[in-house]
Amino acid sequence: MADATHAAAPPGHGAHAHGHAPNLAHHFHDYEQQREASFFGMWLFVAQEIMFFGGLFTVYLVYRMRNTLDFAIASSELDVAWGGLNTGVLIVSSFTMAMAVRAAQQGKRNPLVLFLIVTLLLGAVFVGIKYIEYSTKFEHHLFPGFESFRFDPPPGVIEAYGLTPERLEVMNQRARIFFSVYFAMTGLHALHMLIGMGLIVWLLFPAWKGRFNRDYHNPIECFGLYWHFVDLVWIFLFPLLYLLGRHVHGV
Amino acid sequence: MAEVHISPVRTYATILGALLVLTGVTVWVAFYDLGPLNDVVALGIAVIKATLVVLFFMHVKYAGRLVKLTVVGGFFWLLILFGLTVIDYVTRGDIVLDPPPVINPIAFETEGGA
Amino acid sequence: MIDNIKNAMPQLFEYLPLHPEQASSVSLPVDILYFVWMALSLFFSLLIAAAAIFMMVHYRRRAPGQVGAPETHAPVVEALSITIPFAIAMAMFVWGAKLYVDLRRPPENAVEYFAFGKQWMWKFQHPNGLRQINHLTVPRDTPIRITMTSEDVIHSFFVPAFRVKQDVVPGRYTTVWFTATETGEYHLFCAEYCGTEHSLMKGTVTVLEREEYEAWLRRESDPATATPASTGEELFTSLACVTCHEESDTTRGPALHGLFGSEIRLASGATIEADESYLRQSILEPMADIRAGYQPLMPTFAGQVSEQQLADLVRYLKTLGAQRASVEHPRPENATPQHGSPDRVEETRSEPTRGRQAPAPAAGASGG
Amino acid sequence: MSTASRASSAMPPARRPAENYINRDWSLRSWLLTVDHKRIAILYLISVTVFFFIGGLFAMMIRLELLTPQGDLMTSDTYNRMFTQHGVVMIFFFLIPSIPAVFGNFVLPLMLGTIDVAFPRLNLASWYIYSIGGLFTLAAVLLGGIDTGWTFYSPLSTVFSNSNVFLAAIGVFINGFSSILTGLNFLVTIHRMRAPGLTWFRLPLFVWAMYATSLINVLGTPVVAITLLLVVLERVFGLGIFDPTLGGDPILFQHLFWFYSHPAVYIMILPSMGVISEVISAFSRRHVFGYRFIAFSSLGIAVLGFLVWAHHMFTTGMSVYAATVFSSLTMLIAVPTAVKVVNWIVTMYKGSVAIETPMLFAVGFIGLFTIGGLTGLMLATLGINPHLHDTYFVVAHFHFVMVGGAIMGFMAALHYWWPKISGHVYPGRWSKTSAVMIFAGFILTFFPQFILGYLGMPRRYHAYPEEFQALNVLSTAGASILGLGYLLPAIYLTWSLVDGKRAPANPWGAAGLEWQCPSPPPVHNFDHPPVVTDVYDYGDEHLLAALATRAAKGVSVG
Ligand code: HEA
Ligand code: HEA
Ligand code: HEC
Ligand code: CUA
Ligand SMILES: [Cu+2]
Repeated sequence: MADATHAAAPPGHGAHAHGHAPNLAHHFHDYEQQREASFFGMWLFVAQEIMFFGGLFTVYLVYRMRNTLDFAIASSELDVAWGGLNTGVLIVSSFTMAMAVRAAQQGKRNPLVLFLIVTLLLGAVFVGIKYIEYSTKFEHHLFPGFESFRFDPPPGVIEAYGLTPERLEVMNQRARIFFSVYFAMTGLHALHMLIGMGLIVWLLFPAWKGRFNRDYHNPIECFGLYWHFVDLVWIFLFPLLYLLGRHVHGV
Repeated sequence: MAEVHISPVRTYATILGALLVLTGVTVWVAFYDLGPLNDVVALGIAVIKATLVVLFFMHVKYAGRLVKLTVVGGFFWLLILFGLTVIDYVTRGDIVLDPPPVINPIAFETEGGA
Repeated sequence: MIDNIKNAMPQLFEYLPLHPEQASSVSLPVDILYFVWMALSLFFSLLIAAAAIFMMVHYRRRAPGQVGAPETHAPVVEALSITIPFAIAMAMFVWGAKLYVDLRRPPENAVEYFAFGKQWMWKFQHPNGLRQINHLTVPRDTPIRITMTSEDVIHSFFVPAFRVKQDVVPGRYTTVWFTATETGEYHLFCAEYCGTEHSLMKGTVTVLEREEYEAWLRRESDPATATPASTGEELFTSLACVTCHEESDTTRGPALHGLFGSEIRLASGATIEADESYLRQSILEPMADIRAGYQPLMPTFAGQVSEQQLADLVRYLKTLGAQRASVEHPRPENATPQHGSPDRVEETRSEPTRGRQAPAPAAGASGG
Repeated sequence: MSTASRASSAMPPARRPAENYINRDWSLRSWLLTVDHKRIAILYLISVTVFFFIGGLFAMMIRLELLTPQGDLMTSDTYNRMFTQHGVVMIFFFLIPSIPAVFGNFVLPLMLGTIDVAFPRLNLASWYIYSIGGLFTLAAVLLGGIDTGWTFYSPLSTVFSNSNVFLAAIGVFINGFSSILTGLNFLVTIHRMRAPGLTWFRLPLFVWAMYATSLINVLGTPVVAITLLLVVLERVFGLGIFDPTLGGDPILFQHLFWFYSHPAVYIMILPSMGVISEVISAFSRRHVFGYRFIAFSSLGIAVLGFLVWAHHMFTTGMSVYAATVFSSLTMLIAVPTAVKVVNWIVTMYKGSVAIETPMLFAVGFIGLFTIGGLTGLMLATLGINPHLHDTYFVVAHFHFVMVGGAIMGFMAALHYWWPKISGHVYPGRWSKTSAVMIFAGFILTFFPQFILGYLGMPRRYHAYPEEFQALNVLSTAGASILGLGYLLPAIYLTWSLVDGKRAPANPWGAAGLEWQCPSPPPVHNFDHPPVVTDVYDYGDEHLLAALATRAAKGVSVG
């Protein structure tokens, strides 16, 4: 965690002098201990995040089990092209983040700054695309927060499945649940992206100043874990929301 | 883990390639109707991708036992949440109203009078 | 021998006042399980408390510098502390699970009732379509299965004397069943917290002998002899207006005596005359004019009462207005003596006391 | 004084004898920006105490209302707010943070022989997060209250309630991250910051308990956080995820809620169990019996605790199969718990038992928790759960485990470590009076509720049938004794700060690392790096010698 910097160390602790180690917090013996502590701490944070998103995945799971067909049809409103593109963007950004960590591990300042910036830009692209997608949904009255929410199945589906008007009403409702889940999950994910981008900006300054070196780079490393985790969530969100049931709507 | 493991660029590039290819595959497969297999394939590929990210990008492959345990534990706990919730849902005998009642389904009021 | 014990059981429980009356087929088995568990719990709690006190006294420190005996290990103790609780817990689990299967699986021949919970009243429907509000009349010794749902929030159907409880969940049907074994009148509670008036969402379950029930049902269901829902007072009871508009209870709805024709103040500050159309509107759109000093709690009855009924209600309310400030319960002008008996309303309103005999319909039945 | 001492101690250590973490710097700023685990513990102690008394006040209002059956003291809306706020404040803002954040923070680093927790600034941040969450909830209370019940069941909370669910849910949501981060901090500290030689099986059992608790915090809390976030989103956007009229499912809310909230009851009880292990051993002057069994049972409870949550939902229409699974798993928790209880008792066997205040609370814990736990098993028994669910039997059960168990543990910890924390000794006679009053008042308050529950009195009832009055009067009477019992410590502990005798480093003559540093501890905890042997070794020569000296001097305690 980023906490592992100088924590207003009260002086006078004689156990070990560490005037030579500016980034070592007073309560750690050495960089090794500090690094392992923050690495493990960050992993626990990731575990926490898994459960945090896990609640939403449970919601998805339950409703998809109950409303399989409706979810499949509703997902056809999502744009695979944008979604797929975004998946690619995020994967590449994960790669550049890994490269940034690598640069930090080697204590190379310039590549580190460069890769961080690229990652930041890719993150921005992702959020931008998400914005485009969201606006379309808003335009099509597919945001469940609106009174005007209305889901109409794509052409052909009604005939293919012989949907009665009553069944369509039900479908409208279940599609609403689908979009609730969609907005909750992708919204939370996008929020994580935004926080991540903020953190990159925050890390760029010390990176630029050359604060990170071979001994001390755990903030970058830990942030890398966070970024990869956000990528990981999307790796599941994409197929679950965009792809499952994709074969249905052409019928 | 005394020394920090630094992965070669080639590893990262390979993983990147694999992830992108798998993304393509999963999109491509999604357009064919494989019955229930669609779900299996999509999730299977997602799990593979996730594993790659965790092992290589997140360096778990080179991490100590404690971190490995944390990762496995985190996902295992998620499975507990899924599993036991699903146990309830799949065995519930009660009827989910379809469509849900907007008005009183017993029609107390509609006819009026006792 | 076992049969002997079984037969003695109900008598045994007579002497234990720690349980509600046993009025259904599952009451006794549930009580037995409960009291056996209670005995076990008390035994182990006392055992542990006694052991702790013994240790405290017997091994109390006698000299300031004294220390205890060195560390010991006793695998036997550990083994016992694992196996005994495990065995007891599993045994009780199996017992409980078996009983639970009985509690949950209604007999094939159960008679189908419906129940409907809404903030804050119960509505029941008999197999022949007869409806009751906050009050359920059932025949004795007949398995009854109630299918339930809710319009708003989660409620829970709880009859302590029957040892049954089942949540009533909006969006799904749940079922509960019981076979009443004793006639009488029993508490019905809403056990799931459901908002403001949760604690007043209660009623009674009346168990009648089967013949009495049949008679009662016939009378109630026959339009000719039925409690004329066309009279406003009956409606006032059956629609549960009384639960909020009692003379004594000033916390919920205003008392309606002397209302008609009077000037009343609205929450908005305006005053208005309580004329016929105001009464009408208060029933159909209670939110429109809120009376000063009251919460907008009253549910709308639009769609629930027919025009005819509405007219009856209003007519009834007007009679209340005519007898302003009367302490006596007002008698509706056109009520037939048979149904309009004053304490009929009184009956339904007041708290049922446990095991009270002669519930209103039963009394009516014996009379008719 | 602050700057002076800092400046002078910038030189290599020439410790001023009396300098400790408290008197190092008195400025408010130094307290609010402290990263010292001991000072953060004090901040928590103050805040949880405030919340306890707020929650207690609501409890007294509940009890007063229930004195008469008519519901005549307050309106039903007010009453509903009382028990909701009572539950929310007591659970989320008192009991869950209480022992971990106060005593965990204070003694964990001492027990591990380290200077601080792994992430001191994160630790301070946790307190601020907790405070912000608390302020949100207090705002909800002051701006009109919350009336959903502490369980926030939908659709009552998401659609029908007109109260401040938004603020309260946000408050609890925020507070959740305080728990998560504290748990994370402790896990890393225990894994990575132990003094040399302090192997896993030399750790004090309190540390094991904190470890298990922290696991639950990290893995469970996020789920309730996201669930409450969904409740908030439902209220704001009308998403419909839990709203049946929009196709949602209220049962799903219950699953998500209890997935956390059942394990959370072990967040509340495990720390207390850790305290009891310490106290029993210390006041029996005997190595704790069955060390490994107690240690592993904590982990066992933490893990099993995640597999049983739906025992709160048996009456929702769950299938017999699912109910069987959850009921049997629930019953299994009796095993690790019983192991603990038995091992505590056997620890006292052939001990040298001193009947001091912490010991009184500890023994009270054993008795009351056993009753609470066993009635928990009764609730988990399928055949009788339908009758008992949502009656006062449940209320009695959870007050036995939470008040009779967890708070007894908190009081034991408070009285055990108070001399270490404050550097002062409290008056023994008063504290023992308080222990007895709490015990007696408790029994009188909550035992009648078991009977009430079986007789059929539903919980969350503002007015109730007359036949239940007698038992309710008993309960209210008990509650006033109980309340006074809790008021006493607040008085004499405060008094001890002003006028109490100075406490020696090891007032109880206990083994354990935390007693090796002065009372109150210096900023860096230990003047000399601690020597780690067996932390429960009462045969240790140094300890025996010290005890003998003290006995010779006629020190009564110990
Ligand atoms: C500190 C908090 C705490 C603790 C530790 C527990 C512990 C347990 N609880 Fe409790 N419980 C609550 C807090 C807690 N509970 C709360 C707050 C609620 C209500 C929530 C609400 O609805 O508002 C609740 C509700 C609750 C219910 C739901 C009731 C209902 O609403 O229908 C159930 C049902 O199974 C249950 C069971 C248990 C069990 C089996 C244990 C077990 O862990 C107990 C294990 C302990 C022992 C068994 C005792 C020690 C053992 C011995 C002395 C050896 C002898 C043993 C044998 C011979 C078997 N609890
Ligand atoms: C840590 C948790 C905790 C604690 C400590 C307590 C403590 C107490 N609780 Fe409660 N309680 C809950 C958790 C807790 N409770 C929960 C979760 C619920 C369920 C809520 C829901 O249904 O949503 C509940 C519900 C609940 C009910 C049921 C309400 C209902 O269902 O209608 C009752 C009724 O008696 C009650 C009583 C008490 C009493 C008398 C105390 C006493 O122990 C309190 C004693 C403390 C004080 C009194 C304050 C300190 C003293 C003073 C301020 C001095 C002045 C006082 C006097 C002189 C008398 N609690
Ligand atoms: C849930 C409680 C509740 C029920 C049930 C209920 N009411 Fe009301 N009623 C109220 C409250 C509260 C008010 C005062 C607030 C208002 O004016 O809406 C009120 C107001 C009224 C008024 C206006 C009185 C005035 O002084 O302004 C009339 C008339 C009335 N109710 C008739 C009825 C009738 C007829 C029924 C049954 C068909 C009924 N109520 C059922 C709670 C209830
Ligand atoms: Cu309906 Cu409580
Ligand atoms: Cu539980």
